[in-house]
Amino acid sequence: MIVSPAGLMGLTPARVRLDAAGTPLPLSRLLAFQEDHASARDAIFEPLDWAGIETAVGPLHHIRSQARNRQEYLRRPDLGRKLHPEVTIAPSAPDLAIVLADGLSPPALALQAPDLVRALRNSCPEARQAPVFAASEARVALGDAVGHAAHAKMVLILIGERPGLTVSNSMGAYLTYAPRPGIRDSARNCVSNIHDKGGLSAQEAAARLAWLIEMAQATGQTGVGLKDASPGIGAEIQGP
Amino acid sequence: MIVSPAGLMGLTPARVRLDAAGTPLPLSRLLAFQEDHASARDAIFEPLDWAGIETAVGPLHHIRSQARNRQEYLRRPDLGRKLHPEVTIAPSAPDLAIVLADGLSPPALALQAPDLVRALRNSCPEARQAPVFAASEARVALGDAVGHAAHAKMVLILIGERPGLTVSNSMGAYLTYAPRPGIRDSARNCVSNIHDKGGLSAQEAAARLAWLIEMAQATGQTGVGLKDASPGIGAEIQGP
Amino acid sequence: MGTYSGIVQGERFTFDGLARLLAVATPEKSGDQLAGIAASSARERVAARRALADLPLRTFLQEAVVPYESDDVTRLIIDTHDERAFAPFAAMCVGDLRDWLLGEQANTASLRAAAPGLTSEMVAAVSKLMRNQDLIRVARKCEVETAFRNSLGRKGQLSTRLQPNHPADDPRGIAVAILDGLLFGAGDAVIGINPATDNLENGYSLMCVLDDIRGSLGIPTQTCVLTHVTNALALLERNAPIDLIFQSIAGTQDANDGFGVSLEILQEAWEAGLSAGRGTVGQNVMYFETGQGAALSADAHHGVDQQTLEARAYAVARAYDPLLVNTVVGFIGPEYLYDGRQIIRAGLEDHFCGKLLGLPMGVDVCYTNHVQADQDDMDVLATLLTSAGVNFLITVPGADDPMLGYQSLGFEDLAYLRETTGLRAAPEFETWLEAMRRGGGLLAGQSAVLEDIGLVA
Amino acid sequence: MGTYSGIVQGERFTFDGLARLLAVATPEKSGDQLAGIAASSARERVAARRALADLPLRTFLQEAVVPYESDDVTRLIIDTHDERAFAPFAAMCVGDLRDWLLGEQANTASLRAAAPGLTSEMVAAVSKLMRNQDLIRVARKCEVETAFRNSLGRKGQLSTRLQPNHPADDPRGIAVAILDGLLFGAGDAVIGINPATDNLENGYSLMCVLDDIRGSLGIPTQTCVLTHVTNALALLERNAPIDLIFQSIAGTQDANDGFGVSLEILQEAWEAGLSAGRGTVGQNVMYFETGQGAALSADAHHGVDQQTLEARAYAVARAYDPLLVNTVVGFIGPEYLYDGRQIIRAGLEDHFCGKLLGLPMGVDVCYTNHVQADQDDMDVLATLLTSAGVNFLITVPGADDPMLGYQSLGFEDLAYLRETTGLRAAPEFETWLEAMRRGGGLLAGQSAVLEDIGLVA
Ligand code: B12
Ligand code: B12
Repeated sequence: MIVSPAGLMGLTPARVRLDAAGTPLPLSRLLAFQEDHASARDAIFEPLDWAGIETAVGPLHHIRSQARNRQEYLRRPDLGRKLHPEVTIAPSAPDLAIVLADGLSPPALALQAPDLVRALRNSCPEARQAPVFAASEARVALGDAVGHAAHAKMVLILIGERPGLTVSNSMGAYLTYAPRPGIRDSARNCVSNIHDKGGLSAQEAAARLAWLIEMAQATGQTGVGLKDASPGIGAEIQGP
Repeated sequence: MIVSPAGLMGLTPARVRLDAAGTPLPLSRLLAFQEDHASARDAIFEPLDWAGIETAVGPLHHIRSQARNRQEYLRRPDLGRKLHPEVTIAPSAPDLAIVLADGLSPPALALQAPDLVRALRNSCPEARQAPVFAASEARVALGDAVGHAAHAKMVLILIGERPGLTVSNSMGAYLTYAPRPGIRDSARNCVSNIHDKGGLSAQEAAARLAWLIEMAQATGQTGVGLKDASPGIGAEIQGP
Repeated sequence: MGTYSGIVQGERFTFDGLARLLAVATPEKSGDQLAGIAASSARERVAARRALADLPLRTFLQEAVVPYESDDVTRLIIDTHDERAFAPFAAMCVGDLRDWLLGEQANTASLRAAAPGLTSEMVAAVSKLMRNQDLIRVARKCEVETAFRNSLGRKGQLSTRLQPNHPADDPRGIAVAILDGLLFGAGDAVIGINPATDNLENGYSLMCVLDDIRGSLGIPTQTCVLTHVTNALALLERNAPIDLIFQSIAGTQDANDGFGVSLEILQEAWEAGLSAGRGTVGQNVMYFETGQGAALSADAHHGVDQQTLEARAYAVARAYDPLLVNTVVGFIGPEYLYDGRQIIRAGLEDHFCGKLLGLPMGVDVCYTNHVQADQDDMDVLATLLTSAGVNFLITVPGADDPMLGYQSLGFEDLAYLRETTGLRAAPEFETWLEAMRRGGGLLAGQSAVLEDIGLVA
Repeated sequence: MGTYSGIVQGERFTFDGLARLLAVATPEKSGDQLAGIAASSARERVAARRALADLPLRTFLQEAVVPYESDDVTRLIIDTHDERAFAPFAAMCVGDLRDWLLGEQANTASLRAAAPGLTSEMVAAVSKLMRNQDLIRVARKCEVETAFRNSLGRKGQLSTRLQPNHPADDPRGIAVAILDGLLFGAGDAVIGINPATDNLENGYSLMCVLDDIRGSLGIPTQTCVLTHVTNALALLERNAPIDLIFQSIAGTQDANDGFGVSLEILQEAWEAGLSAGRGTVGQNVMYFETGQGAALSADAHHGVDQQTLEARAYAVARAYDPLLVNTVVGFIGPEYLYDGRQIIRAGLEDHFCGKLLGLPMGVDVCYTNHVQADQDDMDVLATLLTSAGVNFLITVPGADDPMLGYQSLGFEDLAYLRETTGLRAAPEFETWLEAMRRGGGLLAGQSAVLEDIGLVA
């Protein structure tokens, strides 16, 4: 089977050209790049449709960080990691707390979080009982404060990853065992690039997270000590 | 007479080194440059001591442009050229109206304007009767609006020139015959670099301006049509 | 007036008239925002660029951004347009021109041949579709040679204006600054003073000072007192020793009027300069300065963006076959170019447009103290322009002009640029510098030189 | 803790401790403002620079910015300091070092000899006294050569990492991106994938994919899967085909802890990489990435400015004789480097500091979509770094990484840089490229290459 350049390009969302002879960059590509740059920048400032998410996943506990608005959020990640003093969280001591966070791409959450939460609830018992928080102006580490306040054994934060040119709606998931403010990133696991433009599907991500949650329960840790040896997905990626 | 490099350097405020063999730029010079840059930038934002000027030159009519503050002044020269709507100016139809304006270096005005106004009043009859305006957030062309409103035959604006590294207190003087909003810069004459760090002294400037004012009265014009052929100063510059 | 449109993210944006299209397509500048003509969003800007890319170049010969009837710069552009040189581009759109410029067909010879066929608006338009690297890449293929008492502009050359200004025009202070610059090898493009005063007598004596210094040291370069062109004309009548005639120019008739000049006056000055016949190697006698924002500052911009107007100023310049043209890019202030980034972009644009139009383009790499910039930005722009093959740069002692109140490059910056690029001064000037160095340097036998230039009695 | 002071405009400013002094002296960065340690005015900054200029270099061996007792990076710096190499500088102050670096005595050989005598804090300090042009001028005198399957870093060379990331690690998508890069001549520094997932099996298969492509096309280059070092160690045990071992590192023990690494783990990885013995031309087996802001982001900055911490990360890197080190300069976001201007400055600083310390320094010229920057800024930084002699740059298809969500340079940018500078890839790689081109290019006999790299069955 011979594949055409166009066919090859279909294999990746990367901006491949396969036409080095034709340097310089074609103008149409330059302008498409600028167009995508404009939209990616917009994505950061899009408001999040919490109501839509609530309809899909059930009641949310709304919380927010100390960053007052997007501008401050961008320049003050320290504030995005701290709970606003007015936020109260019941210490219900769940096995797992789930935090949905706008992060750097609010639209990513709206698009990916509902499917992922549903899939996780199907495959993972801890997720079924997990309280779900809706966090605004949030960084990954805000989950630590939430989990700590809730006396949760683990916290899973789903967060909008910074928007790229090609994919501006990608979601990341970070799992932290024994969360507390100040815990290091090396003590969490990450499942990234959850989106439908050639990334990990919400189902695949849920499967991987379910595996990580079980292992974390079993070994009492997350992070560099917990290696992702989850089966199946690697094989699936290599595909037909 | 042989002159030492230091002696030669004394002949100009320019940052001459006369030591090309010793490239690169000595660090002490680099740091002095940065120090001066910091102060020049500060000069733009220094408040003007109008009270001090008033003590020296007599009563001032306070006026201002439409620029609300320094930041707006810097980005909106159009507003700096328009009279604030609340300003009222009596149409006293003087031969000359004098406008003292903060411009880009408020401290320049405080340092140079009193001497110049005094000297001008001594040598130039029009100046003795001239109403004196104190203009805040002003550009050169604000004088046109002032002169027009006052029904003045001529307007002389003394204004803080943009601060340089070596000289951050330099004043400029612009004389315009038959001022009205929208008149072109080519229709005025300029006497610039009035300061005491090697520039034109207030006395010399007053002499030149007095000459220009007489010629403007006589020929009914200022600008490129009126060539500065004032005597004396050129010779004086060439000095001993 | 045509209507143009482009689509971005499914949304159609419409632009009434060429001026509007060009203004929206242009990179962000505070001056265009001040004029109220800038793009209102990044997406609108891309839409305008799409429309511009598909615009036939010929449109610029049919629709003027400033009316032909009322503007002599427009008339100059249209009336002197060379259809033969334009022929290879006659069927192209702006986007095609961009591709052609970046391709291999565009080389020193074909670019030189193309220049008379390209108009200011065409080169301004194409620059708006180009990234910084494109502006550098194309400009460095151009070569514009001019000559007066030495020859400037060949590849491998980097020349400098030596700017020895003094706040009271003191001749001895000026002589010291000239000496300083010569020691660093500056001054082959021109030794040029901005006189602090407009006094005619003063202008005359400065001209004599410069000519004396040049003559007594035998420097193969040209001098200039950058007074108003009408002053130069008046002094030429009095047989003042004038090598180059200077004038600030802008891109509309009204703006030039605000500067107190017209095409007729410039023509007269050019002819007067030529008939003085002081050039030895060549007869390029004019020197022009320009800079984005000048027309808007004079309220004479006619709704046209500042970069397009700047390219129109180059049409004025090229009518008089100048030895030197430079943009004083960061000279005015933050109302036109807000910060170092906008100054850098404008510097590259101006150099690119000037070169494409066939001008011996230099740049005053500079900033004022009310703008958000510092010497790091100047290092960046100077390095980029050198890579782009700029003809000359302005240099002042210690990078600080004590009369004009702004910072340019210093003589030491020249040493940096020459060390990192291997570029040299004009050949005649290099020969002179070497002879001086062989003689032990300008300061050996110090008193003689100092006497020659009037510093000691 | 020492107290330092400097005078500006008659006012004395005092600084408690070296860390404070360095932080105030550093050029403006949003990250230092975020940390609350930045200069509060331009005048205070100049005062700190004055104090820094007069600070004996030896002070840095006596007063640590992060305590020796509690930080293994500090211990590494102090314990491996080479007093002999330091001897020529032992009596110098920071200002003297600046003069020496800019002078003629500093050349490729003397800079190479000096490297082991200089510490991170010394080079960070001196960089704060230097303008952009100084950072370029000195760095380009350095030459740091390394080798694995080809030889990198000689003068006249400009190498590239080919970064073929895919959001789901699809091997065929990755192969297409590699093919694209090879067509443009990218990839001589390394073909290196960031795996989207942390799954071990996935890492293993990506390593095999890369090794297969490299092997079947006979490319004289090295490959790398930029997974966590502990994953690489685990996979080396399973005999995965690992050329280079990668890790992100930072400038304090705490920050490295946040990255899940320690000096011991790195040592172990280095030894494991060496014993794999896969290099042919040389045995530099480590690849590190760094970037200003990482330590502050992990709340592990100890009140030290981000640029000094970055230089401390280089001390970690040089302990393991790496093949490649690069700063990912604009990678994180506006909280550390606010805009294009700060990214440009930081890129030049990082390259300069790395080179002075003797590292094979590359740069990921990049920005994110939440920062105030665009491709024009990248053009600027890439052009400047090329002039500064950077060892290698990162390149991705179309300048856009579809997995990491940021923009770097594209393969086409390499064509621009090579055209304007004449710089070439690693010699072994050039030879291979030419052979490929003689064979009609990589896409001639297309199906064969596509089969070789697994794109068609
Ligand atoms: C900035 C500047 C310019 C800018 C003005 C645009 C702008 N928006 O600022 C540009 C580059 C366009 C310019 C052009 C010229 N300038 Co001019 N300029 C200056 C400078 C460096 C600063 C002025 C300043 O700080 N003004 C204060 C602020 C607060 O006022 P503003 O309202 O914002 O600015 C207005 C004035 O600056 C005025 N202006 C600027 N230059 C000139 C020159 C003359 C003769 C007049 C009447 C007005 C004028 O135009 C501005 C807009 O209305 C001064 C040097 C200095 N140290 O002052 C020289 C200076 C005033 N200019 C000078 C000259 C000669 C010229 C030109 C005539 C040069 C030429 N041969 O063409 C041209 C044309 C001037 C004109 N008729 O419009 C001379 C004047 C000498 C004299 N005593 O007459 C000066 C002193 C510099 C010099 N020695 O060469 N200039
Ligand atoms: C930015 C970034 C970084 C920055 C983080 C600093 C910062 N202030 O942002 C830096 C450069 C330091 C970094 C380092 C590393 N990163 Co990283 N990083 C990213 C990136 C590009 C964006 C993250 C984002 O948008 N977060 C959302 C915002 C809103 O959250 P935030 O709170 O502002 O940022 C926090 C997280 O991003 C977190 N974080 C960043 N990277 C990683 C990696 C891991 C494993 C964990 C647990 C957390 C984490 O650190 C930040 C501060 O707390 C992602 C790719 C992507 N598309 O998401 C990769 C990504 C998350 N990183 C990755 C990796 C592997 C690493 C490293 C382990 C690489 C290495 N071998 O050393 C190191 C060390 C990470 C650690 N333990 O701290 C992988 C994770 C793969 C996986 N599934 O586990 C990703 C997906 C990229 C990739 N495929 O290579 N990273």
